[in-house]
Amino acid sequence: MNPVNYLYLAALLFTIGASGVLIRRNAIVVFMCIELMLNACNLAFVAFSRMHGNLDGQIIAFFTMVVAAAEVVVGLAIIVSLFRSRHSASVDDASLMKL
Amino acid sequence: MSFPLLTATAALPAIGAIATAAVPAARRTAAKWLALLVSLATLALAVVVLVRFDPDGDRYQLTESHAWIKDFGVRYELGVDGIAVALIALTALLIPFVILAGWHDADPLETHSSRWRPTQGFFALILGVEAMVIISFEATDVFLFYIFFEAMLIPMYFLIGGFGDRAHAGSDEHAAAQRSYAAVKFLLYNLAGGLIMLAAVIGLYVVAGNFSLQEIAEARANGSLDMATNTERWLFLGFFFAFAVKAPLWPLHTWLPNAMGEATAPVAVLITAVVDKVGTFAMLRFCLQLFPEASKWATPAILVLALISIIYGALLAVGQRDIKRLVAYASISHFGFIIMGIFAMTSQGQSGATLYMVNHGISTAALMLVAGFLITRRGSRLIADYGGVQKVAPVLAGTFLIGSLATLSLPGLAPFVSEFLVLIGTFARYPVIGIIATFGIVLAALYTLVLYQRTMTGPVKPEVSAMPDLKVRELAVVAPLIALLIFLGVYPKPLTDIVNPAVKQTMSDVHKKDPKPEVEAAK
Amino acid sequence: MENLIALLVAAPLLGAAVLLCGGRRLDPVGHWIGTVLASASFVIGAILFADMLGKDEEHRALAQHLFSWIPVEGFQADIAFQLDQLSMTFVLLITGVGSLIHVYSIGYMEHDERRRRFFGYLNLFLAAMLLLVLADNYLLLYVGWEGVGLASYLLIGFWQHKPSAATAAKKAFLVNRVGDMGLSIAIMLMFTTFGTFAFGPVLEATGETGEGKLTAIGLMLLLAACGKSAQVPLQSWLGDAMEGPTPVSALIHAATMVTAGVYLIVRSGEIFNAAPDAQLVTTVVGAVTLLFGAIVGCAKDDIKKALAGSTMSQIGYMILAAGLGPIGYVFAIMHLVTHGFFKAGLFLGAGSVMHGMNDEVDMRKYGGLRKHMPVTFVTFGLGYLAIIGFPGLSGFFSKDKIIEAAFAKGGTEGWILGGVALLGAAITAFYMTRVMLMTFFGEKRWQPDEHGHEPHPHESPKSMTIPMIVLAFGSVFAGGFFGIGDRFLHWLEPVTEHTHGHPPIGATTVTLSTMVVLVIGVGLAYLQYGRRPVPVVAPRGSLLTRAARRDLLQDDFNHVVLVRGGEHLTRSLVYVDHTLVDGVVNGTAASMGGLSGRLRKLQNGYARSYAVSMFGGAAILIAATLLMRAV
Amino acid sequence: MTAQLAAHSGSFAVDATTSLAAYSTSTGEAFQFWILGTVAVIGALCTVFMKKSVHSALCLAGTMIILAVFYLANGAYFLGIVQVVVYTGAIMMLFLFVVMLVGVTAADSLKETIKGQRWLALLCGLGFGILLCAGIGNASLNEFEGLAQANAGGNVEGLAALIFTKYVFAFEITGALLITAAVGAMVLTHRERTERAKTQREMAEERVRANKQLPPLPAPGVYARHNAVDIAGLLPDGTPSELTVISTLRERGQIRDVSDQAIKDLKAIEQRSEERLGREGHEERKGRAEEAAK
Repeated sequence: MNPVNYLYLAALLFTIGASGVLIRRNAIVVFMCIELMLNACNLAFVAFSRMHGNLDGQIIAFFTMVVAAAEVVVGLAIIVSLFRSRHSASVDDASLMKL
Repeated sequence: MSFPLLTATAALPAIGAIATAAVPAARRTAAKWLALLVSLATLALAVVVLVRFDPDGDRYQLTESHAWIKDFGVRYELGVDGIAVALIALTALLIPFVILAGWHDADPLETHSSRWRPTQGFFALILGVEAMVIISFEATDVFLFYIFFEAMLIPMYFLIGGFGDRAHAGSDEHAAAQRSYAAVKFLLYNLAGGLIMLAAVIGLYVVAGNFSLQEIAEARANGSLDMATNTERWLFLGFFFAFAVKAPLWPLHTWLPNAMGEATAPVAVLITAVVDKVGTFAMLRFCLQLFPEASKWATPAILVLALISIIYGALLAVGQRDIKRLVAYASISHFGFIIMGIFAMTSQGQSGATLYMVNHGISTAALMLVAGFLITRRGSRLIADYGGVQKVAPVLAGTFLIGSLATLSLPGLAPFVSEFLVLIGTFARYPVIGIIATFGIVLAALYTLVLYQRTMTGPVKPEVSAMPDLKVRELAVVAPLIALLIFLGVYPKPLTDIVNPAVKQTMSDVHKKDPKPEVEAAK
Repeated sequence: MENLIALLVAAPLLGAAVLLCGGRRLDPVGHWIGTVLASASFVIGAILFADMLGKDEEHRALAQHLFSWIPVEGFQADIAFQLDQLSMTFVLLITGVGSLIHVYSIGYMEHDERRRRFFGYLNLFLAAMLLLVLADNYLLLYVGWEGVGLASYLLIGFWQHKPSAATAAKKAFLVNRVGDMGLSIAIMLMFTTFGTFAFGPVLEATGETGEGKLTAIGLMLLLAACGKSAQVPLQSWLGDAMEGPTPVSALIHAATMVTAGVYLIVRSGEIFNAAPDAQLVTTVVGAVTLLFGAIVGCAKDDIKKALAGSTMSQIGYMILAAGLGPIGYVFAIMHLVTHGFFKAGLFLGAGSVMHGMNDEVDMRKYGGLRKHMPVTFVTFGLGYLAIIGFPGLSGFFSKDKIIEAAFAKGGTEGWILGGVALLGAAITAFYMTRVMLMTFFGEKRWQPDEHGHEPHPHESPKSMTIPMIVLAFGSVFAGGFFGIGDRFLHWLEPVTEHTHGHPPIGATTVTLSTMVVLVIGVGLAYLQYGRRPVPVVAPRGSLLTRAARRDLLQDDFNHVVLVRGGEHLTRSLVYVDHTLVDGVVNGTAASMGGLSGRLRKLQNGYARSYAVSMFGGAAILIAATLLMRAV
Repeated sequence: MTAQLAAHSGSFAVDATTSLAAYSTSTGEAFQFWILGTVAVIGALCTVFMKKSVHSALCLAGTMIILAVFYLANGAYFLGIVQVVVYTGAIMMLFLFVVMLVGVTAADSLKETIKGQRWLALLCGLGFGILLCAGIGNASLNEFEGLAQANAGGNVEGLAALIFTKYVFAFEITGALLITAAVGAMVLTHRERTERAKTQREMAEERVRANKQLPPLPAPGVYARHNAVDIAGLLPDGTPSELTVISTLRERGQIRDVSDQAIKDLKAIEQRSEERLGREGHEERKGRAEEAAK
């Protein structure tokens, strides 16, 4: 088997995650899907680093994780305060961008 | 280098505008006087330009040139030829009268303080327009010209939309709505034209590599810069469209009646006598110099459009009920003459067109300002509301009559010279068009005399029975204009001497020679 | 000497400027200023005339070049005057009659508070008319041409409070403008053909171009002449022009301005000589008009309108003569001058009558005035005899020569034209006799007007009668003075070359037949108006009479075709401009608005749908990159 | 499991050293990839399509663990461990906490509210995926070189060397980012008390004024036989009071109905007493019968 398959897998997961972001209304689940996408990217990075035979890919993946952690922290905090203010975790309820 | 005269001529009103705007609200009269003085000083400078300009000298004189935007080869290049000098003189001459005529137009209304109209702004805007018009007459860098050609719209927009005619039929709200409609229409029309021109300007830069009118014109002349036929035509159309909107050419004219109808009379004069001239002037300077071949290619179509403007404008003027709209349509007809003269490509036609710009400026100013005085007295723009004014205000009626006669280009008054030159210049090359255009003079007589008859003669209407005659200020506005009309009608030589060399140049730009008279041709 | 020429024009022009700008403070002396300056230019004219008589025929023409007017590449128009015998004739006529009428007006306009302005306008007219006849090129002539048009506009509409007057003035100007259009086209044609429009060069170069061009020029000049001289088809304004004060009718619409057309044609003689078709049309126009005017003159009850009809018809004679070419030019001018005298006299007489009858113009309300205003009666009577061509008086000589020349045209044309001229003479005799009888003979027919006070006819003041007497002298002796020994012919010949026509029938025969028709005309008139009393209310009259009362219906034609049609055209155009031209633009704007309104719906504010578009965009980008790399 | 996998990949690392530029991996890894890959995809799908967020979270955790395995298999040992510890251990738990806080909301339903959203999303997703795969497909990456030398000095040391030399700035910045994030989270979730805390008396008065439940809410679970939290307490008149159950359960509709429960219990009691009485009665009869026999 060729490690390229890892890339295909990553692409698949990424797409699923993306569709999830578009389909789900629950902010938390949307968030999870985002995490899924991030992980897919990480997988791709790792596979790449293996292909190129250096660790830079892994470094990037590592940083991605860190950033993802930070992002999750903030994001969840936002969700919580959002829920507090409007008693719902639906992304559609926060549609104040409408004209 | 010598004293930058042209910059000064344009900068003075600009500075004056800022200063006027800065005058505190309470000191309204001070602002008026300041504006008047600045405009007079500008007139003085313009006279200096006129004197310093040597008709037999080289084409562009008093030139200034500084690098501005190096990356795009945009330069701050000024220079005047005879045509520009004449028009600068006209502008500088008219603005003081405009200011004087609009002395009270921007006074705050006692009744509804809600519609507070800051006088300072009014006069500052007028001066701003003057500055921009003057510099766009001076600019010999296409980009520089474009900038001010467009920037002009901003003050004009506020002048039209902000300081409308107080004489209106409906309620204030209705009037305000009408006004903003007119202002927006004016802005949109001219912006559309300007944007298309911008595209053409960029295209020109792509083709030519710089914006300098002189360099490009020379390169075009000596063939070192040859455009593909289609490129040239597209660029020409891009430029011409903008100018045709500005100098309303049928069917792009509909903004003018609204704008002139809703604006106060002085602003209307500003529009038709000063700002619109930039359009015709630019046709002469940019279209013909930069794209001679394309100009020749487009000539037939443009002449037909101009002809339509002449007849159409005159006929619509006959059909108007509103004095100012009538004058507006008359102006459309006159602009038709100007454009016809420019594109007839004969020296008579082009000299006539240039003279026409000046004379039309003066005559329309005279007629429109008097009409403005009339309207402010009665508080209505409808012709039907007047009658028998001649009996109660003979001087007003007399000046109005002279203005009307100038509009119908009566021999002995300035417009006749230019109109006849345009006609004869067109006739020399395109007899049929020339003959049809001659009908314009009959129609002109029709609409002006009908206007005079309906407003001034007949039994005195009770509403006008108490109408006062012209005051000193108003007389001071009208009398010089009329004197000028008569002088230029009898002795236009000073003007033609300045204009002729420039026209000769333009003719050589387009590689056109005047058609020989049949008798000489036979020999 | 030639430097005086400019003064001829300058004097009345100065008067006009002073009087019109002077303001009220000049009111008491205004009329004197006007009169003095008018007569000043007459004096100058007389001096020049004397000087001219002093020279031999070849060197009589004077020229004065003031300055170059419109110097433009390939286009020379100068302010320059030329004074030859032809111009001189007109100068004397204009200034002479003009001065007399100034004097007359002093009395006539006494009670008008705008008398100063009236004199200003009269001076303006004199200046313009002199400019017209003194110009040495067609463009300057055009200036005078329109100048007199302006003056006549101002004077016809002098009583502006009368809507009828204002309308008449406007009508006159507009109809004239149509003629002016012809003149300007003619000038353009000259410019493109000869490269100039100064009289000398153009008239010399006529040989060098085709007849077609010359015919075109000629016809255009004729159009101009029709407008100014009230010839068919542009005659409609003259009748209404009688709304103006009577001195105006006398000076402008009888003696001088309306004859400018004749001047133009005679002045451009060479062009017409080289364009026989144009000449033919000219003669036809003249012939038609002389009948037209005469017929109208027969039907009008308004004394001034009747005289206006007669003016039309007399000018018809002149145009006819001018159309005949070298055999007629001199007689055209001669008749013009004599007509200037007697028609002016007739109008002044009419004015005097009206003056005495509180501005009543309906002849049916006159009658038997000879006892009340003898001077007027006598002068008017002399004018009457002159115009019908009573042997020995002015009209006799000039008109007789024209009829003779008409016959001399030769061929059937000659016969037709001569016949028409004769017929015209008969009708002239008829309607003038009618006027005479209705006004001065029979029993009095005037009643108290609606205000109840009866008009008490009285003789006019000296200032009015003296000019009438002078003109009466003119109308009696001028003809003889000119005609006997062909003085006038020799005087004018150097300018307008003259060839003696040879009528198929002898001159004496012509004269006799003229006498015959004269007698017939007078007799008929006497039978109808002298024998039985004239009804105060006009009888319905025959179809022709009714048509003639309405100027043979051509006014109705104008109204229906031009006025109505024009109104409809403009109204529909206004509509088109508002809906179509403007509508297109506004429509575009509206559709833009609608489109953006729809696009706005896409912005539903749901983060997820935005995300979808982002995602789709990303997909498209990838697709694009792939395609790029694939290609 | 992890250790075994580590060993597995270790073996892989060995063959990696033998052949520097390999064209394919060990069949073992292939096998593992196909099995776990399938599971991972299923997990991802479940994450998206599970109705309840808790389930989504769990599925996601599963997927992540599998990804950790793949990391290990790709020679990223450190990342593999970090993935398990940080992601699955910390972040997903954080998720669960939030889910718990937020509880079940109407947003959970998979019913689409925006018209056409779902189809657009699926379409885009499909197209995107296909394009991505196509991109990878024509990238022609059939050969690869393993991480043998890269990991020669140990994977962690290698990473450390890079992080603290080449990527040190990025590292520091991420540190700053993390701190900022922590502070940000606190700021966001912290609720500043704007007004003075109400005293008990005031609250009571408010309740009276609002004519609400005056006494403290009744306690749930009078029937201590079950997990009493989901049983509504009974009011004096015997009717169950919803108030006694926490809102989360209420919204989930997980309140157990006890109205029939009471009846059932009554029945059971009677039956039991019946039985006991019956036995007694039997003996009595027996006794009576003996007596009667005498």
